[in-house]
Amino acid sequence: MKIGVITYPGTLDDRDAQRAIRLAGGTPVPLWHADQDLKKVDAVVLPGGFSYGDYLRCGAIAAQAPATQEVVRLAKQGLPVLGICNGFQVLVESHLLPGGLIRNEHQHFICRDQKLRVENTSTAWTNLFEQDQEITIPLKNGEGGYIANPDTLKMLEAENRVVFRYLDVNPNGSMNDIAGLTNERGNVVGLMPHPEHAVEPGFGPDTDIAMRSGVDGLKFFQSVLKALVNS
Amino acid sequence: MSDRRPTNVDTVSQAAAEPDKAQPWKELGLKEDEYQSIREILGRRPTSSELAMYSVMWSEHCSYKSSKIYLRQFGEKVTPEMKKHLLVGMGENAGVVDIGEGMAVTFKVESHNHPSYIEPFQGAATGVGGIVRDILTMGARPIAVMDQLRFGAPENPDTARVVHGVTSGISFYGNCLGLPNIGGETVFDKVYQGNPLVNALSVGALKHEDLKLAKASNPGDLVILFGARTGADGIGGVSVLASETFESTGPTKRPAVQVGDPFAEKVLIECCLELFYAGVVAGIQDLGGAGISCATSELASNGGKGMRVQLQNVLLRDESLTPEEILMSESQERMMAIVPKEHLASFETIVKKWEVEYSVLGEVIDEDRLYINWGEKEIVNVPPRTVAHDGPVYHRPVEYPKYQDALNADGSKKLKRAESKTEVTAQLMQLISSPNQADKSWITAQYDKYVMGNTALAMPDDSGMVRVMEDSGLGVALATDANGKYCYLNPYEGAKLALAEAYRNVAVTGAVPRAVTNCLNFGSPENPEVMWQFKEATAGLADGCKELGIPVTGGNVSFYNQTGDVAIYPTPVVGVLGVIDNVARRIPSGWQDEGNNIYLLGTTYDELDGSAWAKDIHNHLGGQPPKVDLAKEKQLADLIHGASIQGLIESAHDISEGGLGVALIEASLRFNVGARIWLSELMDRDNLDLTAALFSESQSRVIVSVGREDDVKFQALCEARGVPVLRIGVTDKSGMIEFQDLADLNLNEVRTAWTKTLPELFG
Amino acid sequence: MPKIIVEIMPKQDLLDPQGKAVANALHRSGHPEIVNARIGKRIELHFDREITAADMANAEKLAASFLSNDVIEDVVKITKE
Amino acid sequence: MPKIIVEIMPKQDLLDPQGKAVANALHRSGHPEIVNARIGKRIELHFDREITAADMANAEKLAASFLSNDVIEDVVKITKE
Ligand SMILES: Nc1ncnc2c1ncn2[C@@H]1O[C@H](COP(=O)(O)OP(=O)(O)O)[C@@H](O)[C@H]1O
Ligand SMILES: [Mg+2]
Repeated sequence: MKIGVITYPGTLDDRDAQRAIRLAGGTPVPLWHADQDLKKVDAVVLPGGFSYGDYLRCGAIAAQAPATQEVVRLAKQGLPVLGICNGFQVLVESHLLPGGLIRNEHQHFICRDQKLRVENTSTAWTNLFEQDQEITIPLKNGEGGYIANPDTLKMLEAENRVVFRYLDVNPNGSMNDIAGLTNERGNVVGLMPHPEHAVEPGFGPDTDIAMRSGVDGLKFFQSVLKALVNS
Repeated sequence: MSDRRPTNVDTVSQAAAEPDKAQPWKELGLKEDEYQSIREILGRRPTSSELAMYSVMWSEHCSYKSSKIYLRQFGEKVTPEMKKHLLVGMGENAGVVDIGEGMAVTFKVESHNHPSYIEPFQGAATGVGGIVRDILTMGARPIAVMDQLRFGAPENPDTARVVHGVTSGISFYGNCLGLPNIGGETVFDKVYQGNPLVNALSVGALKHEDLKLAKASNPGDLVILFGARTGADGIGGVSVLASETFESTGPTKRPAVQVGDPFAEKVLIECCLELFYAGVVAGIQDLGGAGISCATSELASNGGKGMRVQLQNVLLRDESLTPEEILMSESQERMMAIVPKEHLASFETIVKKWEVEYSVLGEVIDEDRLYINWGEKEIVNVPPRTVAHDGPVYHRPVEYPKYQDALNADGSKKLKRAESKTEVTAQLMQLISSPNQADKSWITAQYDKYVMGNTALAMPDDSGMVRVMEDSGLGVALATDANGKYCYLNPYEGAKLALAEAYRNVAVTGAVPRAVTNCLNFGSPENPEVMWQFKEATAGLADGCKELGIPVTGGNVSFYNQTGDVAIYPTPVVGVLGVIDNVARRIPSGWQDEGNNIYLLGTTYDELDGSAWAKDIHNHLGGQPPKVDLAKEKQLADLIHGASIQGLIESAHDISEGGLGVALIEASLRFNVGARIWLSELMDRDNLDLTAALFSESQSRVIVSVGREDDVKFQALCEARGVPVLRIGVTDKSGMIEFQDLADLNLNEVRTAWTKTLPELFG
Repeated sequence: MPKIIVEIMPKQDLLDPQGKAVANALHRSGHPEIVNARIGKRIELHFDREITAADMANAEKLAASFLSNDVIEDVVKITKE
Repeated sequence: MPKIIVEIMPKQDLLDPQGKAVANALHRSGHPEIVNARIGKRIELHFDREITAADMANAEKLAASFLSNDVIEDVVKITKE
């Protein structure tokens, strides 16, 4: 299965996302923001970073890129898309997901191992998790506070579209402790924390068993592979 | 575009025609004899552009004129054995060290102290940007950064301004570049109040064959400036020239600060690496201090050739810049490449892909001359070497400080020691929560340590460690240290102590120390007592490196860190790089499991002068720093490496500020594993009282935890290698750290005290 | 140089963490009279010629589509100078 | 609610990375007529009473000291609304 990873100018975690896809058993395909051609990939990851320096608004300039426009078109037809951190911001700026992401409440960039609860396991990217499973993956952002108007929030909760919620600590002031969302169809998922940084023993978050051994992020990429095989 | 270009420029022919025209050499920081030697070199007065170039290139910052005679010993006090792994030594942008498997790493630390006091956010941010470009220039992909910070007294209101600005500036720039921050130092002391230190380190990795040098050696090759446009950043100083040659309508006051654009730098890194791999650049130089003046003259001088440059080809942000300003502008995120003509088309394709702007400024010529034109007019005509490398060399007066003997005589013996158990416990808690020993997460949580996916160790472990080769696990470890108090008491020993601590911090992770870098932060070189400190410290460092058998590969000097007559403590930051064959073998700094034995390696002496205990409990600094014995350091490092290869140790943590007491608490806090500790045998063996046992800062000591099954083997190994070893405790899951017959500390309470200090101060 | 100035503020009913931080700092430093602070953007678009009515219309479109995000922000003013 | 509006821009001579990125994006999307863009701040200070001359004087002081950083920014306008 071919999973594309888009690189924008200023993208940082593209190689990490490719590594994660490889470790999960997929074939990563690098995609360039200026190319509309998505090389017939079966799914797309919009990775983390600071596309265009996060200037103006995070993700706003990247949302205009030809590759993003094509992702938007294909996502509406069901292409699985995962937006991580800056990628989530691009999805929000492209209106594939509702709401917005603003400066962290405490005004600082924050990097920490973050506990989450997986609340929706029917998306393309979460089908291997158990309902309400608690996982720990790294979080690192300066503008990760999720906001939406009351109606949108109500709709998201009612339709079970909050996929991940922060546990123990709300690291950025997100409304309803929201860490990640999906679209109506469940093929597009965006979240602030970084599953691609928890895929390889020795380089992930600390766990009770051993230091830096957390690999909870691997299931995201294995999930989409399973979803693709089944579809 | 409307042409606002200045036309009234000083030319070479004018300089010949009006030899006696008065020039503001003094305002530009030149000495009379320096100005005269410029006139001698040129056989006429310099043009104002030449004057701008010489003045900035001959400044202390660029020419190392006060430090040069001392820095030489880093190249001289070396054995052939030490140079074995050195691909590029001192003198280049950064040293390059072979790490095996055809790979090399390059690393360097640099200061951005003064700018970070004026504008902490931009000052620190551009400091990170500058050091990363140095690493990139060697042909390497930057793979990590670190930051060494010294701030004023925590309670002084101005400290918060600097702390906030500096940490968010580093966080902003480093995170946006996508480089993991893997460690650093944070120290508070009132001597740094008006002179905070902001040093930044970067490390990069490259294949041997990708090594690049800052050299223009082929006549006919093109000189290309690319990256950000040139603007009026950081040229406050040349305003005197601008106002001279520029009619009163022109810009009067130019900003002295530079603004960083990490996004532009990230793009520049990817663009440069693509250019390198495509093999289209013959030489490359980053633009840092002294901008185009430095890049053109150094590239030409290093290649033993010359250059012809059209300065009007420089892409500008502001068309009104004068040629002098363009030559000196310190606009960030720019590089200069030497490109063979036949590669121009490939060069253009790559930079266009990355949307990086560029312009061809001129070409390399087979002549020992740097010619710079402004349109038709020749404004610079100089031998490049005289600008870049033949700057003045000072033999500044050196004087043993008047205060030194009294300072050394004022030891800590007279300080009241803790007598009761409650007093000892209170002191332990006070030390662990004092800003210098307290948890630094308030700062380090602002840094991305995960990006790139290769970080094997980072804060709060003793070294940062990154994997270089994904298949084999080959990696490097890095630690930096400098104890300003020790150096103030004894700069020669202090520099060795900094080296010893950095070396030990690398060794405890299981890596083998291989090379050294430094950033020497001192007061004014015009003060003979400061020069004495400098002379002592450089000698100590050079001697220490020779004893340890690892070479200095590069470094940086920052003078004038003083307010009025009061200099900072001499602060030679020493960085040690180690190599580890597989990062999977790395050793963390804290207990990982219950039921392991805790051993203290090394001997403890009653050494409390200059300690955290003396400062934090008694506000005292005097006496002599702890003794350093580098042969013992080496023995200890070898032992840990041997034990690590055999998989005998679960954790290792070096003992430094705060002594054994603080080290034990840190090791417990790391993974929240408790311990039961007994000190009586140690006190008997080394003849110590409680205070010395807990708080002495004797060197060459490490605490390790060892699984029961490896106990016998481990002890035998220590004995075979002659390293003193003593079992002082066991780890447990009690949630307590219990000092037998002394104190029962609840780990949660200790953690609260340890973590709340910085947030309470700087929130 | 002629310019169009676009002013953008975070939506009234949404959280503005930067504004809140500034308001708190003002209160701490003895300015209780400032009950609240909000921080938005001032974007200048520079032209090297006269600004026409068409330019203004264009700027309005840009302000609403690209320069601001209407989910979280309001364009409060567009002027020329 | 009565408010004082403080407008702050990055200094003329200094790099404005945000503005540069926006100008580039505008050029890519077919707006060559906008030769440059610069991005600054619009800060609103809210009052729950009439704004006095003293308040304006105060705001001026705050704008110059706390709200802006005069090493890299200029206060370009202070108005009340
Ligand atoms: N400014 C900083 N940036 C990054 N890491 C830091 C900084 N200050 C301290 N650290 C990290 O915090 C940990 C504790 O620091 P410190 O107590 O100074 O270590 P040590 O005593 O071993 O030199 C180390 O891992 C160090 O790298
Ligand atoms: Mg240490």
